[in-house]
Amino acid sequence: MNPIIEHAFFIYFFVSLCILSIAVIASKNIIHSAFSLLIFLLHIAAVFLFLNAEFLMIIQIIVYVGGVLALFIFAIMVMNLREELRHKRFVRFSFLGLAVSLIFFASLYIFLSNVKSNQNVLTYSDTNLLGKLLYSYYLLPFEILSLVLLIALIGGIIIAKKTPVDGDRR
Amino acid sequence: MIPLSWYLILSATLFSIGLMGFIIRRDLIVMLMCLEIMFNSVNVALASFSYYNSNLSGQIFVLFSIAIAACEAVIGLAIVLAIVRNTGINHSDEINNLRG
Amino acid sequence: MEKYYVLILLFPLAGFLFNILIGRFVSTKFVSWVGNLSVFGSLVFSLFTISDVFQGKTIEYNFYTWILSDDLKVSFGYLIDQLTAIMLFVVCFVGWLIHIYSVGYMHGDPGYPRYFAYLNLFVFSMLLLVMGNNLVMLYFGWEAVGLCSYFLIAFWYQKKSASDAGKKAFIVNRIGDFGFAIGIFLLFISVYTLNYTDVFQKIPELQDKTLNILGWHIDLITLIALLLFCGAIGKSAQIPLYVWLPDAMEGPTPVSALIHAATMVTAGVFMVSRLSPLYNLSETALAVVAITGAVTAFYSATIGLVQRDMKRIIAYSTISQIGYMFAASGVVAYGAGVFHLYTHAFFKALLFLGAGSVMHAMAGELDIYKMGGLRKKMPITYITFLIAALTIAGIPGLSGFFSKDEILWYAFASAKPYGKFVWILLTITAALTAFYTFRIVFVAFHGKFRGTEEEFKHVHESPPIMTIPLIILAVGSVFVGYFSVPHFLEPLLGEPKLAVSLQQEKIVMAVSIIAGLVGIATAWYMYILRPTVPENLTNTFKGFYKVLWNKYYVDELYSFLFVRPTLWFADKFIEKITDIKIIEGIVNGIPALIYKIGSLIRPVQTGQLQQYAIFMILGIIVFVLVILNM
Amino acid sequence: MHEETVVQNIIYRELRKHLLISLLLIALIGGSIISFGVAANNLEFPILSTLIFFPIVGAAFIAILSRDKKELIKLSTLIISIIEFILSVPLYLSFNKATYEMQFREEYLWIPQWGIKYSLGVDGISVLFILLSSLLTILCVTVSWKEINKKIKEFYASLLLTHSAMIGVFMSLDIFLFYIFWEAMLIPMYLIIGIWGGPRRIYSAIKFFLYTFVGSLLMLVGILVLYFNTGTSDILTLMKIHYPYKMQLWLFWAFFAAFAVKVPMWPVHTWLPDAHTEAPTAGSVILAGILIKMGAYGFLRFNLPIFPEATLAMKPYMIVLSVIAIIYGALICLVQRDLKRLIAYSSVSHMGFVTLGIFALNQQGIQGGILQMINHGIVTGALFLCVGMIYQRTHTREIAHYGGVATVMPAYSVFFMVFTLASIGLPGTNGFIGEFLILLGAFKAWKLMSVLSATALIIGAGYMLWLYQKVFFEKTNPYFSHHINGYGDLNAREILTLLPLTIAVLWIGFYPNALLSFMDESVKALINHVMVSGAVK
Repeated sequence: MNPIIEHAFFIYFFVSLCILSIAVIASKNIIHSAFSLLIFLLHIAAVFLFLNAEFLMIIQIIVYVGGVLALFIFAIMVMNLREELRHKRFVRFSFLGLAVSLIFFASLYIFLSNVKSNQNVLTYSDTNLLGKLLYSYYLLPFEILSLVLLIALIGGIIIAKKTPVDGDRR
Repeated sequence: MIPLSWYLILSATLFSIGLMGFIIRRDLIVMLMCLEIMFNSVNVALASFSYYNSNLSGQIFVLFSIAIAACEAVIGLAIVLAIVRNTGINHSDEINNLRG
Repeated sequence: MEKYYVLILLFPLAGFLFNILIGRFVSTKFVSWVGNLSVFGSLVFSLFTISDVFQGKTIEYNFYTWILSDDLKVSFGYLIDQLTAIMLFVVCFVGWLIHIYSVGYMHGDPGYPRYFAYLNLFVFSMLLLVMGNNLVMLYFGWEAVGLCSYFLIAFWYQKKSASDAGKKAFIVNRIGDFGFAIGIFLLFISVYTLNYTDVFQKIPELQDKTLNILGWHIDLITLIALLLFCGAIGKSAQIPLYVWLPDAMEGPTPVSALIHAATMVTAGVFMVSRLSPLYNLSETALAVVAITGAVTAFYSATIGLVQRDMKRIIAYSTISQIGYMFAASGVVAYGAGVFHLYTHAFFKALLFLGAGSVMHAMAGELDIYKMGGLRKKMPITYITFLIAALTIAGIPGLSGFFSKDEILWYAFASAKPYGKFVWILLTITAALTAFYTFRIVFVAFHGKFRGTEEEFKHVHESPPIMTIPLIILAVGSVFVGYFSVPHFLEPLLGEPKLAVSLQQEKIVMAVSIIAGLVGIATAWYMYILRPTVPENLTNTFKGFYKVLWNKYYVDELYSFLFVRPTLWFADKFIEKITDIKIIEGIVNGIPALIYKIGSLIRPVQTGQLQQYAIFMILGIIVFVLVILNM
Repeated sequence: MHEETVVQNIIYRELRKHLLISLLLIALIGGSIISFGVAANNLEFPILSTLIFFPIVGAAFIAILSRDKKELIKLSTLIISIIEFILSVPLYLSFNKATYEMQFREEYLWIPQWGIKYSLGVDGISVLFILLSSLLTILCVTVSWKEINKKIKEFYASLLLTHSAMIGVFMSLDIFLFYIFWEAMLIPMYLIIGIWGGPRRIYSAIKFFLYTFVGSLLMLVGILVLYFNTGTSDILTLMKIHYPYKMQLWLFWAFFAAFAVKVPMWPVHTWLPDAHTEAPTAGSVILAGILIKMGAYGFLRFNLPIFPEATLAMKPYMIVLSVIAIIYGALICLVQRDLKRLIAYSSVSHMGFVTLGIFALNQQGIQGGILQMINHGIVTGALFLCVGMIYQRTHTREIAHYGGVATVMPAYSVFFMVFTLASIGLPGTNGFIGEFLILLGAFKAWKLMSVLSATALIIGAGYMLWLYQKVFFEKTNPYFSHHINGYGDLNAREILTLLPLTIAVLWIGFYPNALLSFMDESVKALINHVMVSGAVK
């Protein structure tokens, strides 16, 4: 790919990801936040494509956009948070938060700005190999992860289940 | 070719923004969204490491991370739902039962 | 035979067990039979012992080893010699009569079986005291009679005064026993045995040995003797521990007669006589014994002069008479002391039982100024009481005369430097004794009745079950003096050394008779001839009268000096300051300090989720800056 | 219909009574057979392990019973404790009094890597406590019969577990095993105070726990030092080794911390009144009866034989502390207003006598000390039982609320009187023997201190008789007669509870040699050991 186009694309994604994420945290309406997040996630998926990780892109779209985000939107709908709009968005010490995150970014930046990149990059996108790796070398973590997922599922159901009013509790 | 540090700076930027959002927003749901942003920024970093080291393990970690993120979202939302239902509060600064 | 003398102990013990355990479920008649017969059994066996002793036998029998630890070996055994035999006889005989008397006196009392149980237990303990062959047995009996005394003084426990008096008796006795116990310890670590026979064998070795107490070298034998005498002071109600005895009159009157007149309170005299080989070796101890006895005799007689409570007068008289006995022991006339103990048991028991008979008739009234003219209604009581009064006053021919005269003579004739002093005090006391005893006789039995007509009508002679013991005791009071106890005891206790010629005995005797007669005459003059005299005297010597009436304020003094400071110290200093403030303060202070430190850093936990996140991030920043950018 | 159920209930009750009696009989007969069998071949049978584990098994059995079968739970605990007592009788019967060696030895490797053994044995010093503990456990069960109404199952299981751990302490011959039993005992005791106690139970339970725990931690440090310096954890081996004087001194104080808290010596005694006061009756009985004896036992088993030089050097301080405890405890009793608190403080005084006797370091002192421990277990245990019985009727412990009890409850007052007299050391009761021997021993060691501590006899009579007067004598207090709630005098169960202790009081009082002969040889050997190895300097 032409390096200039490549750079242009990267800069586009950089800028739009920043804008989108700021939109998520700054928008007044929670639905707007959710939709900004949606577009943000899609952009991340595109970044994965840049990095020769097409399987991750698919997964990103399926899990995040199809699953997690839908969950968020459901939650917002279930909770019916319309009056939320009138409340203030930020905590009292938001300035502190801003400062802390800037310092955090700065400290990371000092470290990351002079990271040397390896020239021996991943030139192919091999989902097949990924699958083999996942089911051989990473089999045990993978299985454990499935258990974790199951537990999370059960936990989510139990926590979110409607509990009877106090007093009926046995 | 785009250097690795660019990706990492992208990741750091997004992480910082997500962190900022997590700290300054009051709505529990938006805070969860910020968590997702942070997850994604980390995923980008992992994927870029995988790319620049030509090692697929990074991608596997991203996979795991996504799965964990899904769990986190489920549990987190369930907890928020339970809090809102039981107390009617959905602002983080109003929940201070643990104040010492 | 000697093995079976243990039955002397076992009879009353069995009676006690029966009455305390089953007594409540059987008829009172049965209870009285058991109570009386058990003591009678002991009496019979004690007569056997006397016959044995007359044959010159000394019976020592160890039943079993009681305590055995290293070099300490204490047997449960008894030693019967002349002294024990005479004591056994006194205890059993007087005890038996009082048991009989009690059947009438306690008739209808709800605590009847309990009463007889205690009485039997008392007889058991007293016999244990006199029969034991070592000091620990003596201590056992010593404390056990104190316990029975406590039970019986507080017999009508619903009355606060009675239970107070019981407690007081026990605790005051305990103070004496404290010294007694220390004395036993000291004796033990000096001779490594507590058996009488062995102790007496080894004691001469201790002569000239001293004990270093805080730099003072004190003669060992004197110290042991004085510590043991502490016990005697407590038990026999001598100065300064006599305060419990007048209060002890709260108990039933037969109890006062048995325990607080005839037997228990004379245990101290018995002890001193029993340990005479020890006391003989210490001049100082003998002097202390003699002077304590003499001073107590005089001192309590003066209190007795003005009291109005019949039983209390007799109680002070008891203290006084025991003083005589100690004075006798102090001038090495142990035989005379025991002789007086023996006669005193009869006439003092008789006085008390007479008082009980009066109380019985007067529905519990004790103030002699509310009585009067009782002799017509209660002839037997009057006559027996009069005999007792004459005996105690020392009228020649009656038993009290013999024993008192013996004591006075030995005091007078003693080679000890304090002999004359003792003699003078005791002679004055003899006059005082006659005076206050006849004061009772004249005020209570002569003259006119001072109560209401209704009450007078109620006055009646006691039933035969009560009067027969009175008569027996009266006969005893007259005649027991003809049995010369000092002579009987001579082989055991020795004969005192005399410093003056025998001719002077007549003079001493005459002086004592005159003293008695003067006392009686004064009483007759003041209470029969010129009844206004006492009142005038009272008004003239108001301050003195008040001091006497309030018993020299000794109770108040003790309360002020010992009881209240102890309680104050315990309450304010020990409990409030040391325990609660200091120790608990430290104990609770440490957690409180930790709590304080905790609350200092507690505000960090705001409960705000995002603040926690900030702290986390700050931590990570520090981590990143320090570790990664190093 | 109604009448029918009444009749059924009566029949049911009758049946239950018969069942109870027959079960008891079976237990007694079976137990006797076992015990005589054991007595016949005492060397073969692991009697000590049986004694430790039988109650644990029993507790497990009770734990699986249904919560609703209250009678069954009580009954089975009673039977278990009776069998336990019968099992402990062979210790008494076939104990060889002629030797100071450990008897009924059991020894297995437990943690071979570290050389730690499961090693049990008893000698004349410890054997009596096992018997006493078994006896008191039975009485604790019977006295709690009506008193404990919540979480019955847990209560009785805790009781049995406490018993196991306590006798384990007296039996272990391995220092780690000892420590484990020592700490294990805390847990059920903590629960007993904390769950079934009075109004301030939580405070008291925590105080009790922390106090004893702080002491035991110092002991743990001492144990580890001993272990790493010698490489062995066997107590009997540890005794034979000579340690440098400085080290002895430090270790002496480390062990002292644990034992002094348990005894409790002045000034670490303040947990005791709180714990005793708030604990349920059974808890107080166990605390007073056995638990605080473990401290004094510890002195005899560790401080004296293992650190003889330090013991001889520290003897004066220990005696002074004991005397302070004696007088201090007695004085403070004079101003108590709470029945249980008074008795608890009197424990401080009486245990002061025990430590005084132990550190007098002569035959009479130590024998008297051990006997006094037994006596105190019997007498104070019995006094707590008595207080528990009346508390159950009136629900008050204030002395001022009582008065004239003797009129209403004659049998009760007789029992109480016996124990009061034993408590003030009247001859003929066991208290006299113990105190006499201790004072005599102390008099040999240090005359002045013995004289000072003997004043406690006077003060003791003062407070106990004051208590007796206020509670039993005088006019019947209206508060008391109002709250007696139609209960009368003691019932058969309560009399049977107090009777064994009364008999023990008089038996030891008149024939103390029955117990003294047990400890004779062991104490002689102990003193000999201390004197011989302590003199090397």
